[in-house]
Parts: sequence; C-alpha cells; structure tokens
Amino acid sequence: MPGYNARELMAIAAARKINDGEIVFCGTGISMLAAMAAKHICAPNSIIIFETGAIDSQLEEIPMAVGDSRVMLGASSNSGLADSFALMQNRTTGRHVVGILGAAQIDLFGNLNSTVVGDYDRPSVRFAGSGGAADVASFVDRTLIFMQHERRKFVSNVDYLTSPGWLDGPDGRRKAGLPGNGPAAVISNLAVMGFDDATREMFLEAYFPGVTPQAVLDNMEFTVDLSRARELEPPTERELRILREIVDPQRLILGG
Amino acid sequence: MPGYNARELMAIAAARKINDGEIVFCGTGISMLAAMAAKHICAPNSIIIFETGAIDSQLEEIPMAVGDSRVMLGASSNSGLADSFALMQNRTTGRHVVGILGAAQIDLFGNLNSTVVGDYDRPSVRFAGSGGAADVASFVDRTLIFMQHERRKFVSNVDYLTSPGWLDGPDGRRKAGLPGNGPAAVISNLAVMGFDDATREMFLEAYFPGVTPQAVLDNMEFTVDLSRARELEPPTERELRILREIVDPQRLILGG
Amino acid sequence: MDTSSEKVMDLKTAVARFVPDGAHISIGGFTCNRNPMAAVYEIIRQRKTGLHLYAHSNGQGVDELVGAGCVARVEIAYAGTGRFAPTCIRFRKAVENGTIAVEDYSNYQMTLRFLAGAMGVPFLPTRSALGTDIIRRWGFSEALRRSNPRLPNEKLVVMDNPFGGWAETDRVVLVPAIRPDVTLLHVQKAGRDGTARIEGLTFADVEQAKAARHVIVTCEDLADAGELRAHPHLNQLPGILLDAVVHVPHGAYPTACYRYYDYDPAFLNDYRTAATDDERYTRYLRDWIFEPSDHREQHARIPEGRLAAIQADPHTGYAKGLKR
Amino acid sequence: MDTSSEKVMDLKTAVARFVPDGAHISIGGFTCNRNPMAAVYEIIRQRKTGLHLYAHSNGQGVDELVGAGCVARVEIAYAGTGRFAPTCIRFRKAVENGTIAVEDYSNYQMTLRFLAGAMGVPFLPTRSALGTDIIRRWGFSEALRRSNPRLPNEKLVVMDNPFGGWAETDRVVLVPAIRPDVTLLHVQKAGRDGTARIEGLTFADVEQAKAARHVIVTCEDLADAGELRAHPHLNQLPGILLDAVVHVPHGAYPTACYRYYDYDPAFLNDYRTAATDDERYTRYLRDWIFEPSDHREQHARIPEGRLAAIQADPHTGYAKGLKR
Repeated sequence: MPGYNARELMAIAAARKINDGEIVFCGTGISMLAAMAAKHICAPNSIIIFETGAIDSQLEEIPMAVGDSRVMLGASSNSGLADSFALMQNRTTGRHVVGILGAAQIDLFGNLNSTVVGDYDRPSVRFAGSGGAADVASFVDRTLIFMQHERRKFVSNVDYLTSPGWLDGPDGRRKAGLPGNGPAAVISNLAVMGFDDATREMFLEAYFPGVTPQAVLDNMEFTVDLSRARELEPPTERELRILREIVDPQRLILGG
Repeated sequence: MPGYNARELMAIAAARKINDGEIVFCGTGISMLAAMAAKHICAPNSIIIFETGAIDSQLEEIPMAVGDSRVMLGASSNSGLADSFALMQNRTTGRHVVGILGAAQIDLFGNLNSTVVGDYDRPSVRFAGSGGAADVASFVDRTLIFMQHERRKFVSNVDYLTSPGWLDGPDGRRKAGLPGNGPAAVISNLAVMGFDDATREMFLEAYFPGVTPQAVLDNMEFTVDLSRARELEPPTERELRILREIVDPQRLILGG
Repeated sequence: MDTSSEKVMDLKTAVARFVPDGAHISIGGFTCNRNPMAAVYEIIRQRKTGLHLYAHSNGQGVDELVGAGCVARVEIAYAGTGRFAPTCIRFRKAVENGTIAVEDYSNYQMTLRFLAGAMGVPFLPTRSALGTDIIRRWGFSEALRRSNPRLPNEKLVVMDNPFGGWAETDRVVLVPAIRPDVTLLHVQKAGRDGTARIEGLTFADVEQAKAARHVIVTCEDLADAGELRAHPHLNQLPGILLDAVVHVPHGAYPTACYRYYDYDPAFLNDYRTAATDDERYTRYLRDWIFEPSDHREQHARIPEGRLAAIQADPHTGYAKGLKR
Repeated sequence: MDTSSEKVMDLKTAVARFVPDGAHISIGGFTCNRNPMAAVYEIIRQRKTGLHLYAHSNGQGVDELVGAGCVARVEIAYAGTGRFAPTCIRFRKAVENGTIAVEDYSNYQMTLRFLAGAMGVPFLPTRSALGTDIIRRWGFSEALRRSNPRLPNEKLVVMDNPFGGWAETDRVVLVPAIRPDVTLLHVQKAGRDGTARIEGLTFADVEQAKAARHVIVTCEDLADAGELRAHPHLNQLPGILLDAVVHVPHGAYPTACYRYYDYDPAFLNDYRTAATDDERYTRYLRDWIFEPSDHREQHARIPEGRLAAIQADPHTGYAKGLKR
C-alpha cells in the first residue's frame, strides 16, 4: 500500500485536470481540495469561485460549506447567488468555467442524481437536492465529477435526474436547449473515467495503482470501454506535500 | 399681478397634491421643487426617490439632473436603475409611489409624448425620449403631470405615445396589460386639471387666480368639462417662504 | 413595507405580528451562515404551524423549522449544512415520513424566483435544468396547485425563444415569481428607520426581502441612521422595505455572522447527534428552545467559552484556527 | 473578460485594441455624471466610425460621440444632460437630419436589456410601455433587423403570462438582450488585476459591463489590489471581467465623479452654445479634442481655477454652493 490514501489521490487526480486560466467552480469537501491544490500544482492562474457570490477567493482555511465565511477572504468581489450563476450562464465568462460536482448516483452519460433514492413522491432516501449543481451542469463547458465507486452509485438509470450530463447522448444537450458540455471526467476512489468524444459514453481512462480494470467494472451497474485504460501515475512527493502542508494541514477533508 | 410667478404657483399646486407617506418619484426641474416643498408643506413623511437608484434622498441643493451627485445625499440607499424601477414595478411598493412627469404633448386621456413632433421616421422636432417616464407611467398608481399650457401641447392626438396615461379610456390600461392608474392631475402654468373617475377624460379642476376658464380652453386643441372648475387658492405666505427660502434659494429652477 | 421612520420592536412582537400560522415565509442566509436563528427560534417558541417555506440553501434554519413541526410545505433547492449535515437530518426524516410536501428547484432557479417577485414580474427565464427531472417531476400535484391561489398553476414552463436564436438560445425555462408574506433576515447593521447593511456575501437576502410583503430584520448593531446614510451605497435595503427592526446580538448563532462570529462547530455537531434520534431531539427542543422564554435566556444556556471561541478575527471575518 | 492579473494599459492602446470601427459599444454613467469622457474623447480622436451605441440616459458622452460623427446607430431611452441640454443638441440635429438611425426604448427596458446580456438569457420581461408607441413603432426596419445578425429580429415581443394571472399579471413585454462588443466605464477605484469599485450610484454600469464581451475601465485612483480585496463586498466588478484598466484622473470631466469632483457647469454651458452652431462645433472639436494628442494635453487647456471650483466636498461628494 503506497504512502497516500484514496482521497489524496482523488484530489490530486482532479487537480491535474484543471487548466491554467480556468475559472473553477467549487462545491464543498474534496472539490475544494482539488481547486486549491491545482493553483499550486498546474494552474497558478486559475481562479476559484463559489455559487454564494465569492469571485477569486484567496482561501487560507478550508471552508466547511460554500456559505462559510472563509470563502469570502481576499476575493476580488463578494456579492450573491444571482451574480455568481449569471457569470456561469453568461457565455463570455461561462465558457471558461470548469465545475466540480459530486452526486449520489451517476449513469453512463454522466447524468447526476443528488435528490432521492426510490420514488420521488415517497423516497426511500432523501438527499439535500440540487443546490447549484443543476445550474452549473447546465451552464458551464467542462465539469469534473467526484463519486464513491459503488455499484449502487454507478447505475443504469438514475432514480432522479438532478443535474444534466450528456443526457441521452451526443445530441442530448442541444435537443434539450442546454449550452455548454456534459462532464469531462469522473474521478472515483478507484479510477478516472472520461467520456467518448463521439458517443459521449463513459469509458475507463485510468485505474488507481493497485486497482484492476475488472475491479472497476465489478463496482458499476453498467459496463464501460476498457480499451483506453492505463494505470494512473501515482501522486508525486510535491503533489502530496502541497495537499498535506498547504491545502489541508488540519486534515479536515483528507481525514485521519 | 400677485406676488408670485407661475412656476412658484405650479410647484405649490403640485406639492399640495402629494399625500403624507407617499413615495415621490422625481424627475428634473420643477418636479423636484414640488417634491421638496411637499415635505415641508403637507407631507412630512413622504419619501423622495430617483430612477438613478437614490431612495429617500435628503436633498440640500437642487439637482440639475436625476444623475446629479446631489440626489445621493443622505439617502437610505444608493444603488442603480434596476433597483429603482423594480421598486416601482413591484406592486407592494409601487402602489405607494406618486410619479411626477412632464411632456411635450398631452391628450384628453393624459397620454404623453416626449419623443418627437411630426413623423417618427423623420421628425420635425426630436426630443430626449422616454427616459424613465414610460416606466413610471406604466407602473405606479398615481402620476402628476407638469405642462406648459399651449395649444400645440394639449393636442387631440399625440404625435408619439411615449408614456401611457389612461390610453383610450376607463378600460384602456387593463386591456393593454398595465398595472396601476393613469394621471391623477395635470398642473400647467394656467390651471390644474383632473381626470373624471368614470370617463378618465381630463376636466378643469381649478384655474389660476387671474385666469379665466375660457382662457384655459383657448390654449388647448381639445375641450374639457368646466363644470367643476373653481379658482385655485393662491399660495400662502408660508408656502412661498418654504419654496423660496428652503427649497430653491438660488432660484435655479424658479428663475429670476 | 412601511414608510414610517421608526421600525424598532422586540422579537416576540415582530413574529406575532408578521408570522401567522400558515404564512408563506422565507429566511435569509446560506447553509451555516447568517441564518436569522433568533427569529427562527421565536417562531418555534410561538409554535407556529402550517408554514409554507421558500428556501434556496438556507440550511440550519430550515432544518430547525421543519424539525419543530412548523412547516407544512417547502420549496427548496438544497437542504444541507455543509460538512455538519450533508443532508439536513430532520428535513430528511420529514420527507421520508411524508410529513412535509416538497417541491425541488435549483439554487439559481430559487434565486430568480425571489428576484422575479422583487421586480414585480410573474416569471424570469433561465436555461438551468433543461432536460432534467427538476422540470419533469412535480412535488406539488396539479390539483393542489389549482386549488391553492397562493401557488402558480405550473411548477415551471419551458418555452422556445421568441426572438429566434437570439443570444445563441433556442429554448428557456420560465421560473414563477415568489411573493412571501414575510422574509426574515439577520444582518450586521440596521437603523431605527429600517436602513439595513449587510457585510460580506449577501447570498439572496436582498432579493428575498424585496420579494416579500413584509420584512423582519434582526441585527448585531442597532446603528445610527445618520451613520448608515453617510454612505448610502453600502446599504442594501432602504428603510421603507422593512416592517420591523430587532436588535439581537448573536442573532445568527449557531450559524456565522461575517466579521462578528463564526458558526459554532460544537453546537452543530451536538445538533446532528440530537437530530438523529426523536427522543433526543424532543429534549433538544425543550432545553434549547421552549424552556428559555426569549433569546437572552436561551443564550444564557450557551456553555462557557463557546462564544469566545467563535469570536471573529477582524482581518479575516471568521475565527482563525477554530477547532472544527 | 481576461483571467490574467495585469490589466493596466494606456488609453490609446485600450481604445485601439477594443473599439474597432463599427463596434457595438456602451458607455457608463448617467446624463452629467460619471460618463467615461476621457475614453469618449480618445474614441473621437482616433476617428472611429460606424459605431452602434447602446444607451439608457448616458447623456454628455452620447452627444459628443454622435456630434463627432462616430455613431451610425443608437438604441437609447433618453438623450439629455439635465438642465444643460434637455435634449442633447448634436443628437437632435443628427436625428432631424437623418444622419443616425435611432431605436427608442425606456430607461428600465434598456437596463433590463443589459441585465439580460449579463445574465446570459435572450430576454427579460417587464410591464413597461405596454400600449405605447415604444412597442408599436420600430426605428430599425424589419429588413435591417433581418439582414443584420447583430440585431434581434424583433424590437420587442408582447406575450400573455404563461402562468395564467400569476402575480396579478395578464401580459408582459419581453426586451431582447444586449451584448456590446465593449463597454467603457469610469470608476473611482480600480486595481491592476481589474477589480473595480464604484462609489455612490452605480446607474447601470455593472449590468453594462457584465453584458459586454470586453470591458475598458478608466479610474481616478489606481488602487492596490490588496486594499480593494480587503473589503470584496464593496467591489462591483471582479477583475476577470475587465480587459483594460487605465489610470485617468478627472477621466469623467466635464461630467461629475462622486466624492472626487462635480460636473463643470461652465463647460457644459459653453458646450451648449458651441453645439447649436455647426461652425462653432467644428472649432470646439478641433480645439478641445483633435489638437490635444491625449488626455493630459487636453486637460492642460482647462481654464485656470475650473477644476478647483468643482472639487468635491468630502461630506456631500459634490461641490457645495457651486455656481450653476
């Protein structure tokens, strides 16, 4: 077992996918680690924004929620939800935004459920709901999705489609009237999955060191193409140091 | 000739029509005098707002335009056009707003033209245009109109309908989809005109001291009911003192 | 709204006057920040019932109103309190037990619905959630909507762009305006005349207040109106919009108030534990909300040192290095 | 927009780079306040032509751009400069002579059109001007609209409320979004990173900037970004929205800049006199705009004592007792 845990690897794998100069929409938890780490690893000119209205925050401590006062620190401007979502819906700015999301369920085309398990009218499990996820997934040109890799979470059909991925395939978003694109990648605790440029179906891009492609499939209700799969490069010393010493020294998100 | 000029009388006649507790939407010029005078004469709890976003301004000097920095002084809040017009369109607040407007032409139903004389596509005279007038006339429950009393200004048909009065009569605004009401009164340099509750047609309410009802008619293209006409009470010493000493000591609007 | 220049009253009076049973209400703040908690606790203390609650991500306040049984229906985007409760626990129980009716929207849709109410228009357009179950599935039945004049007949309306492809848009979804009977906010500073100033993120507080027929604001500091009016562009709410100003220091506790105090992680963790068990939650309601007769008595029960620990650092606006 | 952190350049470069002939532009401010006049004069100096101008009541800047022949088409609500020019004189001449095409809207409609552009939606609804010629009469022909992809096919669209009578509304008028190629603003403070702070009324500056593809901001003070970021809720524009920051003290002269200086009544009265006569106006353009090579040379021509007379009083933000 190498000297890092799955969360650390997930945060680093996501951080590597953030391009310099991008506007990074951040949710809570591990997505904040990825956004903060990216600024030090590969995207020094990336900018962090929150749906609550904080634009270009200079985070010093990990916020526990996007409403945490910590997101306000050193921002270029702090306003409110209306401005933040308008920035993402506006095509001039929205085109540069990469959104980092999570969900309870995901399907082959990257559609997300964060609302209920079971029947919507009488759910067996109720989750928090969309929050800003459906908005971000509708507006921006690139999204990265964090998932726990379990069979009940990678499902053939989501119980409730909260946030649009590629909907029913290549033409799904255009038919629905959505701008932007569906997910670029899914980062789980076992692997990194991409979406095929032609079919918009999920495929295995890289499996974590010590994980087999078959183990990835065994934990999904649907199957994905394995032909492009390779082992993910393990985190470097530098990446781990940034994550542990600069981003989350209190290990509030990374855990014990 | 009594010891006051027509502008002073117009300002006072309008001020008398402002109710205590009303939110007074102010344009430039004489409408500001009326709103400022009303606070001292009859409506101590009236509040002055400007389309530029100043709410409850505490004016110390006469603004030369609604964009003049003087409108910002001591306001409860200063924001922008979007908020100011929303306050008027919003029925909870808009219902309490009295708008003071002026125009180049007015018709029997109080519809206003502040855009062109002649054909719109090749006007003989071009004016500034609606500004916020059409918005205010559309949204609020009471408007007061200042006019120069000339035949070419009180016309059978306005050359361009910029701001809605009662449109074509009692049911005009409802049919068009407008909230609120048309004008409550027109104050000219000769008289004060009201609008009939049933027909919504203009009628002569009061003629200025020294002016005959016939003289009022002679200066209009259309005729109005004279049966309810009386002579306007001349300004009191107190009203004149307020106007001259408190409101416009520099006589920027009252003139020489 | 109220054009008078004196709005100060106590919290009991404000809630009794403007929050009747069955009222349609909204509360300010976001997840664990600047919820009007003192007002929420007073609503619970007065045992209001049948409330219709409009929320985007109003967090802790929503869960306590639902948990105390004050709420019949909620229109909401997100019921969570960050890491302290990824899904609000009493909210989750109430939905799973079918004791409250829920209608789901997104955060931007709820924000636009408040903005539409503030602007005095029946709807606003967006492209959010096209193609999703947020548009396809209704939580409130068509029958309920048609029988209740306080609800729009449609949850959402999808429409083709009447300006052709203008602005590269073929289709939009129209979200219906919200007009709450009352919106309750907690802010840093307010004047007796109702002029209110929020520091830091405003979330959707301003839209929520302007959409409402009545507004109750609790504040950390009851400021001199003249001081607030010396810089009017820093005031988000003009006095005429407010019906009640109540001076309640720590009025957002246990949620945060930027530049004044942080959220209380100890309280929020204890709350989570209490919320997971009905008996414990009943004791929580009794000890923390019903027994104390008002905010002052309630806050006398906050363990020694807690408020000192969450005191905001003047530079950052939160409690640096707070044990979370 | 531009995510880089260094936006400072000179005015010549900014205008040359972001304001090509035929560009669709909008300028900030209102009538005689905070118009980006230095930028307007530079546009004139570079003899830009065929501009499509979007304005609500942008006043002096509009009249000078029109008067200098830079503008082909204008969509506008109000062309006046308060008491100094109830109707802007060169604008009036241009319309009466048919040398510019005009489309009329109301101030709120224009504000909503910028807001729609900022929000990324094709239109916004209002009830303003229903039943008026603003809706019935088009200044731009249907032919022009259909032949020019930069113009929406319809001036306005009247629509029944798809939510029935929701919000006591039967009908609304939809106003089409505006997406200027560039918006030019003058503000009190901006940082090298583009963070911009406006003091006092913002008019529609924020909506105009967010609607545009590019934003040029001139400022009285080039502030330290750290100082501006210490109070982010006072900044209306985040740095990423700006393409150019230009340090131009008195950049709004002869219009006002709240807390810095007042409008110059002497200049505006002289302007009115010049504007009423074509020959005098030609001399005005030569002496005040074309001969000086830049803002600094231009301001060297301001008569002694003028700037001192309009210096703002720190308490009121304007020049108390100014001879007007």
